[in-house]
Amino acid sequence: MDWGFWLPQIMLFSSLIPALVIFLLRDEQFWLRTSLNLGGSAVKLVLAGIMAWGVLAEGRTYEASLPFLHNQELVLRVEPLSLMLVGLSSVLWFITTIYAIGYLENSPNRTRFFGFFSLCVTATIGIALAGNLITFLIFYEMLSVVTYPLVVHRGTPAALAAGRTYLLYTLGGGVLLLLGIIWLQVLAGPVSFEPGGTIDFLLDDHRTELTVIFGLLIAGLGVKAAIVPLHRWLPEAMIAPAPVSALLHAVAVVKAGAYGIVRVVYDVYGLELSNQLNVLLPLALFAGFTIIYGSVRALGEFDLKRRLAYSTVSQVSYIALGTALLGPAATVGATVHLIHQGIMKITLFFCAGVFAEARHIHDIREMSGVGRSMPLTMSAFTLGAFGMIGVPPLAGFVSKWYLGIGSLESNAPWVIVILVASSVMNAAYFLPIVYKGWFGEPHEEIDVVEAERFQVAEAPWSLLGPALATAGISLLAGLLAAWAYSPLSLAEIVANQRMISP
Amino acid sequence: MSLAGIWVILIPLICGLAAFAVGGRSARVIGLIGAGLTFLLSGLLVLHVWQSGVWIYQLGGWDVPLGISLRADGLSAFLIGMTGAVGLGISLYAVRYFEDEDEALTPDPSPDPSAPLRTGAGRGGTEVWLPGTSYWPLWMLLWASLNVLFLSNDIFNLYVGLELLTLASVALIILQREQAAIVAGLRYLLAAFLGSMAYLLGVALIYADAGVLDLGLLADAELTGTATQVAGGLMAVGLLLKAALFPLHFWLPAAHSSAPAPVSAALSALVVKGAFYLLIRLWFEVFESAGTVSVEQMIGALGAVAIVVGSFQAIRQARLKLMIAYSTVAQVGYLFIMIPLAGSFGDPEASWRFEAWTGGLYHALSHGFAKASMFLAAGVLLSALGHDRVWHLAGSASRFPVIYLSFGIAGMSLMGLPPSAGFVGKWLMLRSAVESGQWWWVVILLVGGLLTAGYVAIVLSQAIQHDVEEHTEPHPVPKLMTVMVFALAAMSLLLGLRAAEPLELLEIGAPFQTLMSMVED
Amino acid sequence: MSEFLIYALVAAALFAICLHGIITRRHILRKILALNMMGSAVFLLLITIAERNQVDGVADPVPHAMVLTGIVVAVSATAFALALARRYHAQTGHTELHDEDGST
Amino acid sequence: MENRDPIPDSGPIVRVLSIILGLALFGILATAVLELDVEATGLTDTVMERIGESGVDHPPTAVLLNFRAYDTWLEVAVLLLAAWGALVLRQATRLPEQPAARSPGPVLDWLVRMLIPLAIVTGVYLLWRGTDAPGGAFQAGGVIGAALLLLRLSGYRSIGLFSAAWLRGSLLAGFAGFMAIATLLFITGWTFLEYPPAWAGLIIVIVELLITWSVAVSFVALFVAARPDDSASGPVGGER
Amino acid sequence: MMLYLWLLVLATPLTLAFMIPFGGVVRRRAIDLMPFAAIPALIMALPREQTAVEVADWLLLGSSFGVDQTSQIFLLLTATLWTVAGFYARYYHADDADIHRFAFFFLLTMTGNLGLIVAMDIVTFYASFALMTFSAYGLVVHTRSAKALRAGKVYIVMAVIGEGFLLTGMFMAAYSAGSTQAEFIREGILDSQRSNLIIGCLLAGFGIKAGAIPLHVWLPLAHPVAPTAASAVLSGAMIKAGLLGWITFLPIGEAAMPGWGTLLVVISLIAAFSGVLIGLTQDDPKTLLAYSSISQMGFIATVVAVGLAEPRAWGVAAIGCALYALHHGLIKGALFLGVGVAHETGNDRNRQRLVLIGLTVVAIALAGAPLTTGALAKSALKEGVYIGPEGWSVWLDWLLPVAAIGTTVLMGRFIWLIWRHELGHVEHGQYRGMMIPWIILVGLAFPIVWLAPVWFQVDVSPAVAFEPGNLWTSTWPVLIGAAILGVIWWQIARTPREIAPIRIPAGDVLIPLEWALARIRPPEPDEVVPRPPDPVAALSASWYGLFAEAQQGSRTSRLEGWFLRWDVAGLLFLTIGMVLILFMLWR
Repeated sequence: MDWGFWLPQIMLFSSLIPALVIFLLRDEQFWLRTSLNLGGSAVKLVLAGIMAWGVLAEGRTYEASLPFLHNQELVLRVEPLSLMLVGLSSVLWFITTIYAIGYLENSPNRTRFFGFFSLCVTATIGIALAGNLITFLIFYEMLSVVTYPLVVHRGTPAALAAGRTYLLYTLGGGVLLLLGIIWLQVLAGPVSFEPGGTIDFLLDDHRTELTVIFGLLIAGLGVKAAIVPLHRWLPEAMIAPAPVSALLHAVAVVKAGAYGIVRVVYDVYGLELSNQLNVLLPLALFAGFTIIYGSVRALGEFDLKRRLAYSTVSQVSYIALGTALLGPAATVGATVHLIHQGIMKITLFFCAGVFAEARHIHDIREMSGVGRSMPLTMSAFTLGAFGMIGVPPLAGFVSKWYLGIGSLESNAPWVIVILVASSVMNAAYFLPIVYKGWFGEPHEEIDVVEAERFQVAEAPWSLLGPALATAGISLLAGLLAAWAYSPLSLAEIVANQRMISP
Repeated sequence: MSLAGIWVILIPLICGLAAFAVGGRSARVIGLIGAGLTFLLSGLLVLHVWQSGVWIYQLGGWDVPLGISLRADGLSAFLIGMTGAVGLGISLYAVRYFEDEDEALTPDPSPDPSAPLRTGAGRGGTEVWLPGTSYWPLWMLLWASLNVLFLSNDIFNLYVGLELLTLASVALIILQREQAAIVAGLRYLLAAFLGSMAYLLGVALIYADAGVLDLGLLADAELTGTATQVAGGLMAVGLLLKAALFPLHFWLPAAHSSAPAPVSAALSALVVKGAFYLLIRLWFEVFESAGTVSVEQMIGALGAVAIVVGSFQAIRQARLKLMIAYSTVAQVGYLFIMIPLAGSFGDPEASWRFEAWTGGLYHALSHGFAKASMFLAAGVLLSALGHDRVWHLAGSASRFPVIYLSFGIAGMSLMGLPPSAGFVGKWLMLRSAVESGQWWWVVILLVGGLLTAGYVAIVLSQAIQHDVEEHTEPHPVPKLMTVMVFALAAMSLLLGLRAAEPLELLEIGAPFQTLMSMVED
Repeated sequence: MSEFLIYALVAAALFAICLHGIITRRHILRKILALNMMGSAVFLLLITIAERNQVDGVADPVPHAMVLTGIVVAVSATAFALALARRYHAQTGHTELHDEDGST
Repeated sequence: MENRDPIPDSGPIVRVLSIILGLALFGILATAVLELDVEATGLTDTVMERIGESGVDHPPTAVLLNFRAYDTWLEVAVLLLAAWGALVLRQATRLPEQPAARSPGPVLDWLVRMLIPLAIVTGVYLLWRGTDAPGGAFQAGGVIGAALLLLRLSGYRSIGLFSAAWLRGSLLAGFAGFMAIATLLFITGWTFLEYPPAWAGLIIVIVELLITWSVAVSFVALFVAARPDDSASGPVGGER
Repeated sequence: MMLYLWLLVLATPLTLAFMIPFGGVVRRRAIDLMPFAAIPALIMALPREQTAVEVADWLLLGSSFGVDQTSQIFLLLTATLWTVAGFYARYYHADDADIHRFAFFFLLTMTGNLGLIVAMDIVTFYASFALMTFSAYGLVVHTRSAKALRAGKVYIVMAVIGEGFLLTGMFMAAYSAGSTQAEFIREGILDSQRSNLIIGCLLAGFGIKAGAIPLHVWLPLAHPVAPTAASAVLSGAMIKAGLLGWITFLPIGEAAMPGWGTLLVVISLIAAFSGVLIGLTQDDPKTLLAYSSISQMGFIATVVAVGLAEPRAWGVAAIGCALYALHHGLIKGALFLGVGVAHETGNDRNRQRLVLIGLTVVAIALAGAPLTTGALAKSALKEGVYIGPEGWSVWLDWLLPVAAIGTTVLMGRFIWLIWRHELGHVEHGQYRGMMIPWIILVGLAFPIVWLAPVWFQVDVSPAVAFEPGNLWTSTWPVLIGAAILGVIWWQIARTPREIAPIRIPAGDVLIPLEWALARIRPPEPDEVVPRPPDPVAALSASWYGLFAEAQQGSRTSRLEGWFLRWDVAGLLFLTIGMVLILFMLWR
């Protein structure tokens, strides 16, 4: 059996099959559904581990090509960059599944939820493994579709309105992407992802077209990456249940966009071509503006999840920014932020979900003193928040560090201003939350009985555990960044691949 | 196996007649056997063409031009295969559907005491036509006539096939004798009649010009005479009317929405393709020399308007079935955009023509499965809830998850979202448009997908909407119906995952022989 | 002007007139009649062609056969349309298709 | 549904447009016809060359029932479908008798008694003549169908006598018989719709006979079935 | 091996800190062990020989640990002070229900403070610095009083701004250096084309922590409101972190930067004087001490400025800095702790006397009287100043003693305030527990400061304090100060009234700033602000509106109804047919 061929496919099927089976279950079949979910995610986790070992330690590449159109194949390939997103989604899917099981206990339509949830992960894994543009496109669009039922899961008019906006944005983005890909393929034939890019030969004859295509691709991807002005769906989509928001923000949707940008810049256009086309400065400017704009908007939001959403808008553009800078360190920063932002933001959303679920807290102004009764949750939140600010030794600092160094390498010192301003603004909108949670006086209505005021009443472990786990990971990812198996080291491998090749 | 082409016509006819002759409940059994056999034979035919190339058969042993020949090339086999698969799905669904319907009709509200009515195959006394009984023979005939149409290689015989198709369709529409269905059926019949007459006049003119009726001979003749050109216009407009291309779609929404669900599915998924098939067959063979870019562009323009108007109308419909019917109006527009793309625009030797050809047909395929699934889904909802008003579907998603899942998948295929067969079609057509530099079609193809999303999403979101009021328990839906709805939707998805082989099938005997080798991505 | 052309032109005129009838007449019966006549126009043209194609006094039998087949097809369609129209009239009392309200 | 006033025919704008476009169509058709080659021969020679193998002498019949038998076969299916479609409109599977069974009166009665045999004879003659002169199954079927209708209209029992099975059988006979023969031959190794030369004449006669009967019954069925069930009448009620 | 010892230094307080959230007996043990948390650090501060830098290549971005001569003195100071403060806090908070919280932040802050001293690379330094900064917030707001919360707010805002400056400077420095090691950073800064920007950023970033004017505004607010033990470490040890940052990462002594030197010296002198002057107007002895810290840090910064301006001076000046920091840290710690002890004396005259004597001793030491630690520290400072740039020593020779006069007067007021207002406020029965660590600190301060130069074999010998010139310069300002105090004493004795009628509120320049900010900043909205319309959302809404409208009544649109008419459709059929035919013909 050719494992290189089968492993990537099994990787996909490990969530696809549970998804399909789950759709056939009834809401009440809790144990079966749960074991399917956990089993699938455990298999995925193990496979991710095996593939990580194979790629990193033994230098293997896993690749599966399946015939699709005339001369067009669907390619699934595992190499360091794809491993990053694969690892992130495998780990976070596992954790989020546990969280979601706890979160959605007794709520209606669980079957639907978990089915689409697993599909969503399948699509993300597909995006991660995509070895060429068309495979990427297929999973990218699949992701748009399968997340829609999750966004509108609650079925309230507000959720439906948000769902419409979400769908229109993502489908619109998909259309631009599709056009860009088709145009590119018409010029270049099937485009696969190779470090350094494969379409240099078009430069002489098709300069303008390549520029326009780049714009189309980035605009299409930018919708999911929530680059201003294409970001509006993200805060709206906050209406979804917490696990969805968590996964959407941390792994699936926004990461798909950001990852796509990384792929397009490094593996389709490549360093040389991107530089010669002068397309990266506009991208960097957009990303930079997004970082600032997202932070400013976050300051003005008082709904916890919306504030987090704008924070995501801001943070995800770090990836695009780093990619656009194109230096070695900036590449490391951008790719490592793929992972770091994921684990930090998912922590925050887990906590927000816990607050909403256990205390019915949705607004920051209601958070006073919540740390007293839920110290662990609040600790996780605090770690996440500090990570976002970029305080060492948390993961966020590592990304920021490399981006900062990278900006100088690429001779774009203005980026430092953005990074620092973003840090300061992150502090400005996260620290008050942390402050209120730990040091604020609890509201009257929260502590019903005075005697219980300092009583610890945490959420159940199925909700708390995931939050603590991701918080712990985000701490470790920063603390042990220099370790050979840290996300940072992986990102360095990724960057090396892209910097050395011509 | 080489004679599958004959049997694929004969078997549904034999089973249809047998079902008609036997009547009663056994009609269902015969119909099912017929469906299964026809499906198998369609598969055999596809296999045969796949392996041995174009299949040509001289009926009665008389050579053309004297006799009539049958021909199955990639295109025919492709459509016959699609008809076989969709037809089987519809048949299995219909088994349960009409069982339900017939039971509902059993306590007949007939006020006429002098004619005591009994259900089923009574001996003596007065039997009644139950829709379920009448359905099977008519459906078998419809299926046969589709196969006749796809296989015939003679323009006059094609006229007869078209009429056969029309009459079978109308008879199926009025199956339940509802007033709305009768108006719709009559309107459809008259419109189709008009279209047939235009087509027939074209046949006469071509015969007057060329003196032969065989498609192959006509293609070889490379006709360019005035009569042929006029005939081309007449035949085109007649077929556009039959294919309900905007603005000649006036008969379609009512006809497709008032028929019973399995019939609606067959009409939208298959019958419309009949006229479309005939048009492209003629256009790229008989009128290859006489056709002009301007005609192609105009047909494409109508298609573009159809996409926009059809989608907008779809969203405005209060009833699900009407919405789906208008969706067909829009999707038919997509099919016709293939004509300018595969037509003579620009370099006649360009590879994009073949891409558009395969893309358009793949879209037809995807639409066949997806639209069948949608209409069948609507049928399930209609029989379970007693209505199909979109506004009142709130909360039904939790009760019919599979139905809505299928609806969503089918919708994805219509939108052309990957991974679905619709995506493959759209991808190829877009490629062709970009390659040939016909940017205006790119825009409409892309916008069309978004417009489609508009109404599909509305249905889904209505269904997902949190249910505020308590509804009565819905009428139970047989599992088989749900399974078939899902199976058809799943097919529209699966065909998008591996399109290489179906696309290769389309190459066999395609009118762009010289181009085939050039299609290198 | 040959005989062929006279008949052919008559056929053309008949076709156009019938089309006009279909468009402007509301009564279903008239529409059906117009359609039927339209068929006749085509058959006339076919017969004309058959006569044109004659060799040694034998007219071309293929158009004849087409006409015969066509007539049956046209008659069938006409008869079916009439049956439907009667039914429709019996149900609604209308003698014309209610255009603006296709969905009722 | 409320009983609306009849809608007037289209307004002047539509009429004028229609006339203009109609004239244009005529013009174009005329151009096309005028451009036609007046000296073509079509398929006449081809048919005449091989008419000997067809089993009949009359060229159109040869084309109809042999060279292009496929057309004819399907055409019978069209007729069958039409009749069938009309039957589906009814609830009852049997066709009803003429509702008002009035006595036909002496003159009509005499006429009917005279005409029916004449019609049958004419029909058979037409059928027989079809082999070498204009005529054939459809003409014959038409005449016989007319006879049946005459019976019915003058108050005699005719098609109403048929049981449901008989009715269906009669309708099917032409098409099914044609198909059965073709299929049998096909199974035994002949090309589909090919007749063994020696048997061609006989087969054609049998097929013609069956078609004649089917056509006759179909016409009557179409006529009768169009009459709606009483039960299914709209609020207006009954035939008017 | 050494690496793990360094890690142990950090792990000890960190582990104890994370034992606290577990509650129960674990928490109690952790609190009991709190005073010993800095013991490993203290031990590591003792060896005379500095070992090589140890690298942990798996930690952060590759951390390195170690101490050099200067930072070892800082480590000694810090470890001592935290240990003493730990014992002190154990009793100070004995009755505090929130002692666990205090202990948690105390230990975390300690970790950060120790970490930044032993860190030899900028990332670890920054990480520790951040840990210290953010954890100290918990100490500042410990009492939850309105004052504390306000101070905390100012503190955290300034801290975040400081982090911003640091981050900016670090990025550029590390990029230029291509490394994070401190030694390379210093070179990198010089090599960088943006060296001035980097220096500016680092000066400002660390300056906030060091209380440099005008970035000091948080300090007089935050130091006093913290619990006394925390105030002691804040003002004694943590304030030196900024200084250490300067010393470690600025390329002082490697290149002459007269511009920066001048700027810093001006700022420092302003701090030295304004700290005294504003301090004099304070009524709260802890606030007064905080201003004194600003002033004292001004003294030290002056020497840093000298080093910036004149590289040659730095070798000696650095030692001076370190020794002065040691002196000030211990003495200021003792002063702050003394305030707490004074509160606890109750009405016991003996206790009050002991406290007053002890405080007076350390106050005199701070003023720099001969034979005190202050005298040694000042003499050591001057060694550096002498080698300083041309002309500077003239001014500094004159200005520093004048500032010392101020310090003396300030300390006089401090003692007076304690004596008149603070003694014996409350009695929790923790007097002994608090007094003993305090007395030990007072007792240890002198020998530590005197012995440190000898022990560490630095270039400056304690004997320098006994040089005649230095003896004199350390004597006369104190005498003049004492004279001034005497005059004031006499004045008060004659007409009992408040001496200083002017009251500058703590935070000085912050007050108008806050006022201005309050005018600018919009109030926190209660309702969600309506967002500007989003075109895409509007599109989806209008699309949905089409559907909703259709569902509520109107059916097929008029246009579509028109298309559905037979005659229209027929005409269209005819038209399209005609057009198609014409197009076919027209080629």
